[in-house]
Amino acid sequence: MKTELTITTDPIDEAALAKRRVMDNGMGAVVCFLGVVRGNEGNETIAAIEYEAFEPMARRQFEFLFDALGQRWPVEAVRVVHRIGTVPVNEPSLWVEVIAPHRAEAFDACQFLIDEMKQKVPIWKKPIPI
Amino acid sequence: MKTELTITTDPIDEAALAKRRVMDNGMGAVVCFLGVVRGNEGNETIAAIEYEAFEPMARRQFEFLFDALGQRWPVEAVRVVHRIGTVPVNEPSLWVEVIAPHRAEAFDACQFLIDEMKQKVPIWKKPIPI
Amino acid sequence: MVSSEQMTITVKFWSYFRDYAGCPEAAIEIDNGATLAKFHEIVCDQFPKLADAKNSTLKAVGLEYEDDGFVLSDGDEVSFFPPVQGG
Amino acid sequence: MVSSEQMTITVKFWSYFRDYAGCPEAAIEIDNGATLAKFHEIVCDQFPKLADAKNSTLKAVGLEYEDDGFVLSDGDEVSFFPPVQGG
Repeated sequence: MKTELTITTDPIDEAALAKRRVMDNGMGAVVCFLGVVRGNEGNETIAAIEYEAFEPMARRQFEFLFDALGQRWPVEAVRVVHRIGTVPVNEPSLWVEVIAPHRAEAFDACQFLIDEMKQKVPIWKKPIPI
Repeated sequence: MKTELTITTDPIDEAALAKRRVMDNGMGAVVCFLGVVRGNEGNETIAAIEYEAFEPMARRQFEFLFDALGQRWPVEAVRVVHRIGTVPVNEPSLWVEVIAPHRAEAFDACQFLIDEMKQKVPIWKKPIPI
Repeated sequence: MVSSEQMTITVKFWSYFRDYAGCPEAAIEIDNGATLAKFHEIVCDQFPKLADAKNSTLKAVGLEYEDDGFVLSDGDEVSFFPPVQGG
Repeated sequence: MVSSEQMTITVKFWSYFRDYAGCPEAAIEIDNGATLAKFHEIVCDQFPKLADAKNSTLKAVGLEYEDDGFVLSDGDEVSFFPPVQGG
């Protein structure tokens, strides 16, 4: 399984990511997820979220998740971009892409990765008030 | 709920679709699905799939599905592009995007739409041998 | 000529049903008040290859699916087609 | 100076645990063979605000999560942090 992980303070460039996609002829499904910073956190209106990562451990934990995913589903490729630092409201902090032969496994694997990431990968957020 | 349906013989331009996305500050999740033509259909190696639509009925049936989706989930926007005519192997025939406040509802609504589409929307495919 | 007890229904065939029928559409005369089920039988009599796929045939009137019990009206446009396969 | 019965463990605090501790990391001396649970207790004694969050603390040694029973070695780098919130 091909994997690609980017942890960066740069904005996520969806169009560039889409253009760089390479997939085998046997693959029929691509599922992409974008997590976008919402303008409110609880009851508070915010301007941005500041993401902090313990980056070497985040990378290790993502590797474990990629391994678990690859053992469970016949996925060809997973790409993850997590933006850190200050991410303004209405901009994406997370982009995940899963490529698989069929739709059901692509959806399942993508959701698994995000669910597990939210339990395991050491990244934290701090709302920045307006 | 905003909806946009395109049925076209043109290639699907993901980058352009991403750039045209407009979403409210309250939205936190975007799920995109690409259905891509695989190089084999059953045991046969193919060059392309030819999609045929009964287009006015396809549009009506998509409207019904959009209504059902909007009643069930707090989705802000759904966009669907279905390419028809000859779609070569490794190119997408379907692009679906769902924008919602939270991840779970975006995934559920996107999968619902595709599942229902495959039962109801009058589009058929014919494999084109190599 | 259509008698006053008969109506004309257009039927369209989609996907490989067009090949089975040998034509994309046909105008069929049928008794007033006929149901979609009755119409389907008559079409299958006229296009025998469609009879083989009768149980998997999807039926629409205009742009919507209708049940066998649907009562047709003069001028209705019926569509018969195999299971859909979009995506 | 560390006696031969003691080892030095570095602990890093992440997210608001850094504010609770008042520093990003500390070097702590502890008896050889101490478990992660014992180390956690000692850190909570030294940084009392961390004791309030003790039950929700996630604990890693190096780059991996470890259980309370994990036996520490001299030079280990421990991280304590609140529940993660990526995405």
